Amino acid sequence: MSIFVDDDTRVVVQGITGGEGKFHTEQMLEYGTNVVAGAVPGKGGREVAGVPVYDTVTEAAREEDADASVVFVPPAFAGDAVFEALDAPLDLAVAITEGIPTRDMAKVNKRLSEVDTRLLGPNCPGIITPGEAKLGILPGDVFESGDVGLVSRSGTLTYQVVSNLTERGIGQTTAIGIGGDPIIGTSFVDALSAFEADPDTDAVVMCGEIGGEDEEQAAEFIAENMDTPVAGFIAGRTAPPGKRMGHAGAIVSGSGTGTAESKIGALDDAGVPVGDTPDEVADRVEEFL
Amino acid sequence: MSIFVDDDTRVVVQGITGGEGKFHTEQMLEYGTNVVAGAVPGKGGREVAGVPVYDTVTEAAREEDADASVVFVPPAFAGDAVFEALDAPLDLAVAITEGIPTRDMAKVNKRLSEVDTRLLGPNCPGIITPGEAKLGILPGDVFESGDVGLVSRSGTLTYQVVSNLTERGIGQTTAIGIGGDPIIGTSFVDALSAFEADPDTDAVVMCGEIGGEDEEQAAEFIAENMDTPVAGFIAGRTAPPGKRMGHAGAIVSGSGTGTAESKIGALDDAGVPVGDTPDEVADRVEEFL
Amino acid sequence: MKLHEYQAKRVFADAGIPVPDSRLASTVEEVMDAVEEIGYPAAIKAQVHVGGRGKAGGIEIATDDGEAREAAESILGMDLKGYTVERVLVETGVDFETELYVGVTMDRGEGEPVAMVSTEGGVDIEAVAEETPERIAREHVDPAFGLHPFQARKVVYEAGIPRDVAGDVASILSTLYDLYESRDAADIEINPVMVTGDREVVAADAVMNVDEDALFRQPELAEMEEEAAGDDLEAKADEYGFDYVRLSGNVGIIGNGAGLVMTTLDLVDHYGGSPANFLDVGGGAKAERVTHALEMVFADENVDSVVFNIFGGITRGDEVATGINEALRRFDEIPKPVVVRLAGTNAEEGMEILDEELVQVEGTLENAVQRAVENAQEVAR
Amino acid sequence: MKLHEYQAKRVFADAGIPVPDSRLASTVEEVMDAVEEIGYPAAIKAQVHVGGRGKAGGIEIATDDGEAREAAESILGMDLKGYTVERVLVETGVDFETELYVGVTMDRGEGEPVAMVSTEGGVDIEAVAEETPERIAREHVDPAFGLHPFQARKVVYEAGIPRDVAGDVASILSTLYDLYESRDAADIEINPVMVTGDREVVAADAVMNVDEDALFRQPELAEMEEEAAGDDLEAKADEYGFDYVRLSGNVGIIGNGAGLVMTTLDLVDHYGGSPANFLDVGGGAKAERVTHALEMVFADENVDSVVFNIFGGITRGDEVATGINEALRRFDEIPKPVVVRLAGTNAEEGMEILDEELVQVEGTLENAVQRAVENAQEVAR
Repeated sequence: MSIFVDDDTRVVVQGITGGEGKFHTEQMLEYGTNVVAGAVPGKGGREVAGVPVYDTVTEAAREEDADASVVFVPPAFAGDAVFEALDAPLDLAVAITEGIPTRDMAKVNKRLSEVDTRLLGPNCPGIITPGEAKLGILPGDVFESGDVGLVSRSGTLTYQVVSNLTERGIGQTTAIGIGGDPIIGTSFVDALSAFEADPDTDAVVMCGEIGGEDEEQAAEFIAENMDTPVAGFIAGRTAPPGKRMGHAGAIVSGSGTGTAESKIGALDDAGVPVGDTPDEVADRVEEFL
Repeated sequence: MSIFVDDDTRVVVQGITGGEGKFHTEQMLEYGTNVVAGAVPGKGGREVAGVPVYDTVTEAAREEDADASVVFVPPAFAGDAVFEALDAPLDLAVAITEGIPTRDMAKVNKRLSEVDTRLLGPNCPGIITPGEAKLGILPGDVFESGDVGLVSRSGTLTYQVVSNLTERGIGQTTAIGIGGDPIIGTSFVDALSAFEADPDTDAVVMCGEIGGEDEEQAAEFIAENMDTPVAGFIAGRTAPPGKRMGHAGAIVSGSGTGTAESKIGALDDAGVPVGDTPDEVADRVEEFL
Repeated sequence: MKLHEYQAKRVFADAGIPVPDSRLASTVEEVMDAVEEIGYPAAIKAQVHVGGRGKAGGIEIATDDGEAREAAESILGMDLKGYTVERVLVETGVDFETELYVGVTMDRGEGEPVAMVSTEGGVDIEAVAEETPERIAREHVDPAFGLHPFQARKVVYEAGIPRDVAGDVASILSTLYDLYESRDAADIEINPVMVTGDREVVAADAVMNVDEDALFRQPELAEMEEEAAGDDLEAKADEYGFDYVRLSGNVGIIGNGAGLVMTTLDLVDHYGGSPANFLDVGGGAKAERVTHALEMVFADENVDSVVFNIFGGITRGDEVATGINEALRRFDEIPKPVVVRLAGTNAEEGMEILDEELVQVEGTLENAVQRAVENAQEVAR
Repeated sequence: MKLHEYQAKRVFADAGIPVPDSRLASTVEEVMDAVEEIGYPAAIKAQVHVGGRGKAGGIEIATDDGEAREAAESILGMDLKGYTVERVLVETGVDFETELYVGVTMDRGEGEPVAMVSTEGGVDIEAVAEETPERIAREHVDPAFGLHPFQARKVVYEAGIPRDVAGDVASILSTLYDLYESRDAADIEINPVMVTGDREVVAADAVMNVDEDALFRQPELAEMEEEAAGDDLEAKADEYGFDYVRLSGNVGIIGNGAGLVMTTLDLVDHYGGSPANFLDVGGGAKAERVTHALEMVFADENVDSVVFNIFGGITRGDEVATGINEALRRFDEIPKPVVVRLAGTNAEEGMEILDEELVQVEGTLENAVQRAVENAQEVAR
């Protein structure tokens, strides 16, 4: 089993006619993802990689019975594109776009509280259920079907940790990049709670990083609600306060919140072993299984 | 018993230092209403008619344990005053103010869907549970405690119909003016549903008027959900199409919706006798009891 | 408050909506100057607040000077459904291929604005709404967020607007919504949006009604308000701040509160009379307002009898009674018989104050109306 | 993007927030002209992007010409925490009774903006937040509705702002929120708002950070952006569009993706080395970007060794390898040893392309980092 996506997921690609949209649509199709439509205003009636394009997500969802979307729309228009996915309504929207203005995401966030659609991202690599479906830009051949769930704020770090797992023959139920922005849809807690409910997920890896308090909240959630064992990794131990480490969310504030120490401490307290290196995380997971 | 207000209701008056606010606070107190505070920005620390004034509704609610408000704030600021009541949060806000811009009320309406506060009005005379509490500008001595619920879009028409009842010795559980504006908080259906649930209300009078489709919806609700008998009255039978009859909501549109005929027909179909005159309404109610 | 076409077009153009080149003219010579500047074909359009101007002869297309002068002479000064045409808009005639409809109004059932788009432009949109509602695509707008760009596109595509102009029409709709919101419109529409041969879109008409309750924060639009033309009594009512509607009967009606006044009208009808007007003096009416109201109703020459029906909540019976006495004492002879019925706050004090030499006092609504109807029948006889 | 005080004050003043009279000056003579116009007392304030200007000697109050000249001479050209002061703001000294704090920022935990007011103005507000958080009143804002007027009043009264200035402070807060929203601020604050003896309120300082991701729709603010002063390499990174942070160690680090680069830094530390920088070349990095990244890291004279860590998703290993080869072939001699580790999309192709005469290739992250640390230790030895 898996969480959020599987081989029944019917995907519409928002921004399918752009360079990235087209490239990754091909990649997703090649992986076996059920990409059923594209949506680009004014481009209805075309085809991209054999996939029919519609002018609106509503039409794409109606005509092709889509229930999820991947958003490759440029940042200035991506907030609107997410609103469109919520309105269609789809069950899941995965926003790959990096650099969406915070004001736009604050409004999206407000709307999310009013609808049932799940948002992943923005500024995330997407989600993959190995062997079934990938929605996003993750390199499919790193992943392997198996029993471990993974959730991460970072894209390439996800690939790194997964490759450490896969090299040992530890496959994944589903791997999720939740994104590195300050305002995101699905949180660690949301993903952990879904993994806990998934009978096929026997262990979970959670890759956090400096900034914010999501890891601390996740630690609390794990301690109180999870039976499935969790191993952790926290990036940014050496980051100095006040400097933004790439991700808009990855910043240790001057007042000392958001540090790696605080997060590692919280996870320790929750009984979550935290690896010093990605390979050590794989060691911990191996011990669980 | 009664609906929405009784002698336990603790009332804050928003705009208590204005002419109308002060006059009707005195009237409400005289009627026995539990007016516990006033709220006017910058006027905190004063007293009006022996009632302490606070700068914000939040403070008034916290300090005096208020759970309802009556809004006498001028139209330009009344939308904001209602938002303040919803935020406090109070259980009930009664907006007397006439002439609130529709744009402001559309936003209030949106917020109402997100909170638990009940709004009555705007542009309404208020609500009275005879002998217990009145919130608003209704003339208390017209009303008499008894077994009949009344809900009306109009102020003075309410007094008229109630006086026809009272003269025959038919008292009221609660009488409610829901207001004559196109966008209002509590609808006919909301009030009817509360009367239906009130074991002490043995019959209900519903006074509608031309414009909109609230009476038609109420008729449907009565037919499907009510055991308590309802008598109706519809004002505006002689109103020509396209002319606004005072209330912003009282207009028969050119395309023929909102007519008295449509409303009376719907009520007839629902088994609700509609009086030709206020006194005939009292006749019908008398037959119920 | 309804804007004239030329006023609404100015508002639309300032917001970036394409409109035809045009000039406002109030004399035949001004029309001729205007056509010289803008060329032919030119549309000459009466600027009055009535529907169906075209059918009533208020819009002409001129293709040369002769036709322009003839149109100007026929339209300027004409009587259009009771309104005298004092100004025309002289506008470049648009050579169009199709006509679309775009509008925003309040859906009061939902308490939300609704954006509407249709390919059935250029015709009576209310008739389309009645007969083929599926030809109008609708999109409700959450007033806290406003119209999202995707919603503008969605409703445009769902209306079946051709793809090559869909973006431009969506952009017009977005601007229209922004105006609806920022300028406190009650409704706002363009019917038709014309699509030209080279696929340009142009707002060929412009309708904008402004929420009267919001004029205090729309000073530029408030300035566009004119004294209500047409009915002098309705203009007078505006001045006094009364809700007033003139009707065709002979029983003058004054009351407080819209519902009660409507009911009084209905009762006049019920007892065999015919209402001459709706006049709501409003809540808390003081003596002066009552005087003004009586003067207005007396000034209506159709009125044969008056019924004055006050149920006091805010309004106090004693003040009303004083106002009635004051107003009536100004007349050497009371021009029309007045029946007064007071109830509610201070009604008894009011009844005592009322001068029965001037008015007939009744204790119930039904009696008061019946007596006023009888009075009217007697006078008319 | 952080605005200078003088820029933020211009934005605030245009929006109607009261600010002291002021002049910008970049020479001593301009300062003397300014004080002649605005009079004494005058504040002379360094315009540089560093916190704690006052304590560091970047703000002086002058009460006469002698003091003004002395202050101008000492501040203009001074080095303030690594930044040279090129401009000062010369401003009317405000005679205040109390100092307040007003600000708006994003509460990322809630995903909502939060408005903050405190009577503890004029001091380090982060210290107040840490030590006496109850002294800062907070009000979350629903971003769909914006800050309601009642919310501005509520947070002002809850902060304990005296009633006689509460309305003015609430009005400043409302304006500040409107700017936060309409100008895409990341945070915006006035610390202090000064309250004068005659109960006027004045914005004595002004802080405004703009969301970099929204600069495309804030052209006026984007124009205020300067080349980042201070660190030349950070300026260069801005130019190239890299996420770059300079640190104090000697192992240069290049990678793709913030989390992976941070992890590489952490591993350098873990294996006993010390990172010289954070450099994220971003997703989809092409050969040219890779070249620029290598040039940048080589240009840092602290760097003794480089580790290049790419895990391809969008980014393809063959392109990275080509970029590395191209960049390194420009040097007669490779200035610092480079360890490369490629994984993910087209990693094997990349490994084959890589010229092992130029770089050391490693198959795992751990090995790559360990080797780079060893290289650095050798060079440093």
